[in-house]
Amino acid sequence: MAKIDQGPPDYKKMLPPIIKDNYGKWKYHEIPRPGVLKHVSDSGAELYSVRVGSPRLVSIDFLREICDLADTFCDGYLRFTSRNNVEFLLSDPAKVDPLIASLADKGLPVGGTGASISNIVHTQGWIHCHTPATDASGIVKAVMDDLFEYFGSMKLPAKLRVGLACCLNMCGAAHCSDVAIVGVHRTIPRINDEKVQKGTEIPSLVACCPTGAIRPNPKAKSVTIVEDKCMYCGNCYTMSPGMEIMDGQNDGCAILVGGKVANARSVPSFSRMVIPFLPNNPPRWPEVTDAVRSIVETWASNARQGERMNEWIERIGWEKFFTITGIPFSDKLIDDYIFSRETFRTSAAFKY
Amino acid sequence: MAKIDQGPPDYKKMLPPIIKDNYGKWKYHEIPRPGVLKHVSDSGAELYSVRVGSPRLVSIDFLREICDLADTFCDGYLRFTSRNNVEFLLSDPAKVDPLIASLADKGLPVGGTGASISNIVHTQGWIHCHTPATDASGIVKAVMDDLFEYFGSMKLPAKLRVGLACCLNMCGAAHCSDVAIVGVHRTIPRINDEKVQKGTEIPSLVACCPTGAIRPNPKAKSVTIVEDKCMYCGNCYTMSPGMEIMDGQNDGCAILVGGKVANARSVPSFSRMVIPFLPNNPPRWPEVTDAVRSIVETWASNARQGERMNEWIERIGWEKFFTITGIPFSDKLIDDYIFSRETFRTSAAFKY
Amino acid sequence: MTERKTPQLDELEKGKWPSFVTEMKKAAAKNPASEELLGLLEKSYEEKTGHWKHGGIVGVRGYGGGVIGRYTDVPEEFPHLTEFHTIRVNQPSGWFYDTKALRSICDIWEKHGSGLTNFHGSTGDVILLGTTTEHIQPLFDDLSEAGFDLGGSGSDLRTPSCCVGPARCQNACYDTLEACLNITNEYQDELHRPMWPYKFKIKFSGCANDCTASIARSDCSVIGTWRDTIRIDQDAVKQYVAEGMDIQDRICDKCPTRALKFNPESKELTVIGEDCSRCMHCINLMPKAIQAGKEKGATILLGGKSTIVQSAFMAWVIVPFMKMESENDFEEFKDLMGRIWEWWDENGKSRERIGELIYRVGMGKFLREVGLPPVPQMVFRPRANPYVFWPQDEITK
Amino acid sequence: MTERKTPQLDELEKGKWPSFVTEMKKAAAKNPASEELLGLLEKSYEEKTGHWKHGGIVGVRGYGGGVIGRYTDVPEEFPHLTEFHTIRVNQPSGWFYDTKALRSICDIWEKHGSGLTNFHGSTGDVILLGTTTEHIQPLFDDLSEAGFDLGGSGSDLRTPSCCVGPARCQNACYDTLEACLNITNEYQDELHRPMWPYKFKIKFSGCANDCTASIARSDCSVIGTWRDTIRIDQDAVKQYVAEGMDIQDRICDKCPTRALKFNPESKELTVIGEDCSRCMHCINLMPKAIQAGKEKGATILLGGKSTIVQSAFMAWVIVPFMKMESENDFEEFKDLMGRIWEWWDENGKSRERIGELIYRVGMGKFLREVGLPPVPQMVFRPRANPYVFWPQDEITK
Ligand code: SRM
Ligand code: SRM
Ligand code: SRM
Ligand code: SRM
Ligand code: SF4
Ligand code: SF4
Ligand code: SF4
Ligand code: SF4
Ligand code: SF4
Ligand code: SF4
Ligand code: SF4
Ligand code: SF4
Repeated sequence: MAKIDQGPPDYKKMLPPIIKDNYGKWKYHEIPRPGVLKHVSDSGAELYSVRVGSPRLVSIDFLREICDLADTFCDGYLRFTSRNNVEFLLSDPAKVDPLIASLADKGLPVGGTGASISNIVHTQGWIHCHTPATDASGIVKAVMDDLFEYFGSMKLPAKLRVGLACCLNMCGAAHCSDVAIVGVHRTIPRINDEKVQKGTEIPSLVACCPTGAIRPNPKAKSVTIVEDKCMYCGNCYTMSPGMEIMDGQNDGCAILVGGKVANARSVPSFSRMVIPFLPNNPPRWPEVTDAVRSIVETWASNARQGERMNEWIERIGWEKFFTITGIPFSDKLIDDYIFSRETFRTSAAFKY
Repeated sequence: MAKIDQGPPDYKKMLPPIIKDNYGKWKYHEIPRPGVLKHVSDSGAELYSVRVGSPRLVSIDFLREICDLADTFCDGYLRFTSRNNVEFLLSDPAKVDPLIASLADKGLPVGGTGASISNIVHTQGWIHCHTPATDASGIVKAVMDDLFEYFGSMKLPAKLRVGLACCLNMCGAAHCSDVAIVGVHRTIPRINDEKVQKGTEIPSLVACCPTGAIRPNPKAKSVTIVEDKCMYCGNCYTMSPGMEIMDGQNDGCAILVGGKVANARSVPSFSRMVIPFLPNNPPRWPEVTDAVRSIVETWASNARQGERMNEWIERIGWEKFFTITGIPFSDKLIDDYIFSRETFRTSAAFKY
Repeated sequence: MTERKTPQLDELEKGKWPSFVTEMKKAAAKNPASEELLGLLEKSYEEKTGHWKHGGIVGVRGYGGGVIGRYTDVPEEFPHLTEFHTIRVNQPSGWFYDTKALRSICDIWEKHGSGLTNFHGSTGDVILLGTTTEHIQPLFDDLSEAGFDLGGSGSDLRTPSCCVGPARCQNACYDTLEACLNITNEYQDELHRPMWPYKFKIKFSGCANDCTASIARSDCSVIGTWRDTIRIDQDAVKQYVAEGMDIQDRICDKCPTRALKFNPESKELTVIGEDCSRCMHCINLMPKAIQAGKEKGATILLGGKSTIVQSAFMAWVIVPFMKMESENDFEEFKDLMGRIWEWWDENGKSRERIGELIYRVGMGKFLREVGLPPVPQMVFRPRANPYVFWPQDEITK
Repeated sequence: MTERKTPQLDELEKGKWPSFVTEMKKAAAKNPASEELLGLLEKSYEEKTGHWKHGGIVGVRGYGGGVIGRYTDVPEEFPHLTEFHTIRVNQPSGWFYDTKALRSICDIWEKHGSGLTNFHGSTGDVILLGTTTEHIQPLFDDLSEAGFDLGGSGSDLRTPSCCVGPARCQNACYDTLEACLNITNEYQDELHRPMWPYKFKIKFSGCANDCTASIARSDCSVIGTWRDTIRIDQDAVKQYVAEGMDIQDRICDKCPTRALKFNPESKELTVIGEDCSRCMHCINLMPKAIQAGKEKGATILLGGKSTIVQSAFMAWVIVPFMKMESENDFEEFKDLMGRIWEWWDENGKSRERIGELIYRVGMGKFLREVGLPPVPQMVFRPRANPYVFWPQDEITK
């Protein structure tokens, strides 16, 4: 019989001996080369971590392949990072270069440390979700191909954390990323009365709309939508399969920038919308990759050393950001939701 | 027949000749001594303005008295400032000292310039309004007596602008003052059904409550209040004389600090509540004067030169402000209204 | 004249700050209502509560505002306070007076009212505190004769006010006094006859020091500014250095945009023009050496108001730069006001200030419908949520 | 194995970043559902829209969550995708694996599913992408046998996750891995059986660098910190100076509280302890010279979540400093969680995250009812409005 509630495996069984021995005793780290971390313990022990980019959507073949590498170079230990990179954990410095060579053979990139772009935190998209306004893995691949040089080097002003969410549910938690790509719907849900009738509680459906756009339609035992109150968040679709919101012709991506979560220097901040819409043009989403690259390059060539996207923009001012990047400003970028007022410029001091 | 819509008198007829001649040509100013401004024009002309504290609630005798002075020393010209001080406008520097001597004779204080406390912008209070939670002129007198030394000197770190409003209508616009004294009610309105019936539109009354605390009471053709939804703003009393809110036993003052309106250096900011309640103890409101003095002295001895209250607190952090001043922090000071979330500390970086 | 005991108020005649009680007593000596007011206030000091009732409607022929009805709730005790109304009188621009004008107000108020005043009310008017219904019209007639008119009250344009501006200040970027007078005169109807959803206040400040606190206290705040770059007189800079000013510390390090560079060797102070946000700090501290640029005008901000109902709002930028010229009669500004008021009239609920209305319906809608081009200067930062209302004509059908 | 044409997807096999399409093709080579998934995705790329239906309820005996039902809306075209459910598997703390464990997952997934996975999902789980209803239970049985258990889904505790912490990081202020495991084990019931108003996420970061992005991505964010003062090793400072680091510019000038003073002569770096806000900046840049204080623990923040419904919320401080000790079984933390969940359960509406609930009813009420002492560390700044709900027992009746 299967055990119920046994919980996850004990991490202690998964740790390489060098970590067990030096657990909690690490003293400092260095980055001897991009993608390689060297952690030194109080005891003098040295741990090398080689960070490798992964597409995240991986087959078991991929997993077995990295297991082979871990067996060969790391005594069978490895980990994944909070941004879905693979980290090979080596106690023998002599194995670092051979490992990197093997990785190169397999086309697996080493990088993502320090002032680089790391892997893009992302979501399911058309692969496996029911409400996406765009694909996830496809854009991520296109953007990472495009910014590839910044993964394996550390020549950016600071870390660059890109997030992607394929709908406003924001499973990619892109809301606090240096650059966020967010799938957006732009047309109101098409109501399928039959599906609404089946198993949707009308009062809950009405109540779930953040802008109060949904009204009961007692005749049809369904609902109606007040068109100009709907901002296409899709929350009603989560509540009811009868509120179909995907629209191939009008779905696409918004770009937000300037989020961060670390407390270092400046407080954590939300990403802010700078481009309200770019079309879905698979397979390579050229409008999106261009926009992202242009923002990244502008930041890279204007920011000071150590300055995250957000810190750069807040220093120069958002009005200046639009001038320098040449991105057009529009009323769509001005908040009109609950906390809008706090974003209005209540000051006569600004730049042109 | 009286003229309709003739508008205010033309200021041009009210300007002293030196101002007419140098209108728009002022080059710079100096403050030769507290309360005296010397403005120098491109033409070399020098205008002296002597600023004098006024109780604002003044009799025509007072007005005639200052007219006499203006006739004697200023060729019959004078003005008032945006904070209700009187300004005597002199083109003859030789008359400055004699004017000041005459003012001293009459007990009129000279000051309010530069890094000083200026007059307190305030309101009607018990003198002439129907909804006050405290008096206005009385506290102002008590506080100005107490801080008098800072009116006639310029030894504070920066300007100190104190505002007082006797109820949340905030006619004193104290919401952006270095120190704000605000009259607050603390008990729910007592509903006088008869008065409500007379001339109050029930739906408007219900709708006017910001927290939705008012419910129609069709039986009494009046309304009821959901006690724990009411935060005593008094807006319903403005709508209807039947919602009596003054309560001699429980009304009093809150203290807010750290507001400013100038754009110099830092953006304009709201005053923030640091003491939720102090009792009304006429005639001298000792709790209020003590609290204000203690805050002012703490700022004066800790801030850097040129640092407004707000700039000092934002530099050291509000958590530190409470430590240094010894003012107790309580949940009453934590916002729970519309924009509350923006005040929550969404960061792990803070001081103790 | 009276035997009335006011022990608490008497306390407030002590101390160095001039006493309003002394003022009340002066008025009381000549006017029975003022005399009773002392008693009423003493009563309030004892009971810690007010004794005025909700206002009734009183006024002047042809006007809808300018008078606030006031009645005590203890008329038996204070019969002269049965009616004790406030009159708001429109002050001259910049609160400048000659003694003739001021004395004329005194004389009229001696004849028709309590002899007590506020110089000035917190919106800017001359406040004449306490008269009877009967006296209102003759009082107005006399005021009118003397060249004065009423200010605003109720759901109308409130009396505009302005800073001392070019009359006495080197910082004025436009003629605040003329703008205030001209615009007040243009809108006499709006000022005197309430017909809007709620009150609307305008204040004029000549520069970003905002000496009328307009950003906090008016629905429309007009703040002087310039479009080009501050001008620095290097000789005067050297003079400040010679007098011992630590320019790096007091000026450069406090410049919010770090736009100023001081060279301690050459003693030159330079500015990176495009970085300066025109905050006024350096100009304030070195008035002899630094002045505004040449291309002057004003920033228009909208939506300021105090606490009730939705919280206090500070006004925010809706036009970063507008010429404010008396030569063309402040046309651009008036045109804008017209559009804003029309929109507010159409969309506002009763007792909804313009700022609250825009917050409710969204700035985007406001800008589109009033015809203002959206620019990043309107916001500190763009929206954090992706909740865009998409214009359905930009959509593929 | 297949003749299927996927010209658009093939494009995404080009370029230097490893390709998910290549991964899909590897899986397709062995599994018919994965093969069809290629076709479905190509179809989506053509039509620019998704082809998955709203989920249905599927699951494992004894569990309420951990499986997401998925069905395509074009089953005729892709019959193997008629059912294609997601299994969430609780990852080990810190995402550490030995190859044995990892291979066991591969073997099980080869047997029961598509062979496609996410390593990892954005909450932290191992995501097994695509199986049929029929396979769910046997799959679980095998996983369980191999030592794995399901993660969260639905209105339950979601799978907690943690940063690499003391396993490999000098900055860890508490044992994130142990905390994560211990607390996950404590709340197996809450994790596996949805019974709350909505989801609840916990993430553990060892310091304020917050390498799990917990402040943005979890309802409860546990961030390592210390109460005393950072420790500076002056010899190491000199070493950095010798290596050419501009300490004034890169460290002192970027310290948000300006708490660091560098003496260029003595090359000493000192800190004003009470001014430091523990932001981690100086420690990050000079790991050899600066380390955290000795009195370590964590700051507890509450309320984080993404956009839907009321806007994204970042978590905010509710306990500035709490000891996080495995010795006492993280008791204080668990005690707090219990109180919070109980309160949320009683007060929350359906689909209302804890942050939204507190925003709706007010932080004061939350603190009082959960029994947390209010401290200024909870807010950036106090309220600007005077709308205090006054406890009626503090009132004179
Ligand atoms: C491995 C990982 C933790 C884990 O448990 O998986 C990790 C590991 C380290 N982080 Fe991190 N961080 C990791 C995700 C994060 C995240 C979360 C995220 O990106 O979603 C953040 C917050 C990012 C943000 O603010 O948006 C994060 C913010 C930091 C910072 C602060 C950066 C800054 O803004 O200054 C530091 C300090 C630094 O780099 O100087 C840091 C420092 C470090 C150090 C140097 C800590 C140490 O001494 O070991 C580690 C190597 C960093 C490097 O890559 O150069 N780590 N780090 C995560 C690697 C993700 C990846 O694959 O790229
Ligand atoms: C798999 C995953 C995305 C991924 O590709 O990694 C995911 C996938 C889904 N999320 Fe999510 N969410 C995932 C992490 C997140 C995150 C990020 C995080 O946890 O750090 C968020 C934002 C953070 C937050 O919690 O606010 C997130 C916010 C949502 C929401 C909005 C909830 C809200 O209150 O804002 C929904 C809608 C809902 O729950 O009704 C949602 C709903 C969904 C559903 C279940 C769609 C639905 O409504 O049925 C998706 C199932 C896809 C599938 O077929 O499996 N997902 N979801 C992530 C879970 C993997 C894991 O367990 O490790
Ligand atoms: C006379 C008056 C304008 C009027 O039309 O009546 C005025 C006049 C001047 N102001 Fe002002 N300000 C006047 C109210 C204000 C206000 C409004 C208020 O207090 O309600 C403010 C905004 C205050 C705030 O931010 O809360 C104000 C903020 C300033 C500032 C910016 C202060 C700062 O925060 O740095 C300056 C610049 C300075 O002082 O260096 C300034 C500078 C000046 C100068 C120096 C301008 C000049 O060169 O002539 C004038 C003499 C200042 C002095 O008193 O030292 N004036 N000034 C007002 C006098 C009020 C009074 O009786 O005290
Ligand atoms: C006289 C004055 C206070 C003073 O002592 O100076 C005053 C007195 C009254 N105000 Fe005011 N307000 C006065 C300036 C203000 C200001 C300050 C300003 O204009 O800079 C404000 C805050 C700024 C703003 O507009 O938001 C102000 C915000 C209010 C409000 C709240 C309006 C709001 O939307 O927030 C009310 C309530 C209402 O209008 O219903 C109000 C209502 C009142 C009433 C009419 C009470 C009432 O509801 O009937 C008071 C009449 C007292 C009386 O007996 O005369 N008064 N009122 C000020 C007008 C004098 C003048 O015309 O010069
Ligand atoms: S972001 Fe939206 S579409 Fe994408 S996985 Fe999450 S719920 Fe699905
Ligand atoms: S998509 Fe969002 S805004 Fe539109 S009706 Fe549905 S819940 Fe309301
Ligand atoms: S603040 Fe309130 S009580 Fe005071 S004058 Fe204004 S409306 Fe009247
Ligand atoms: S005092 Fe304010 S909160 Fe209370 S019932 Fe009246 S309007 Fe509502
Ligand atoms: S606002 Fe500017 S122009 Fe007007 S008085 Fe103040 S400093 Fe002078
Ligand atoms: S006006 Fe303000 S922003 Fe501009 S240079 Fe001077 S101090 Fe700096
Ligand atoms: S959050 Fe802190 S302790 Fe954890 S990995 Fe990042 S730097 Fe290390
Ligand atoms: S931890 Fe941050 S706040 Fe503290 S001294 Fe270092 S840089 Fe400054």
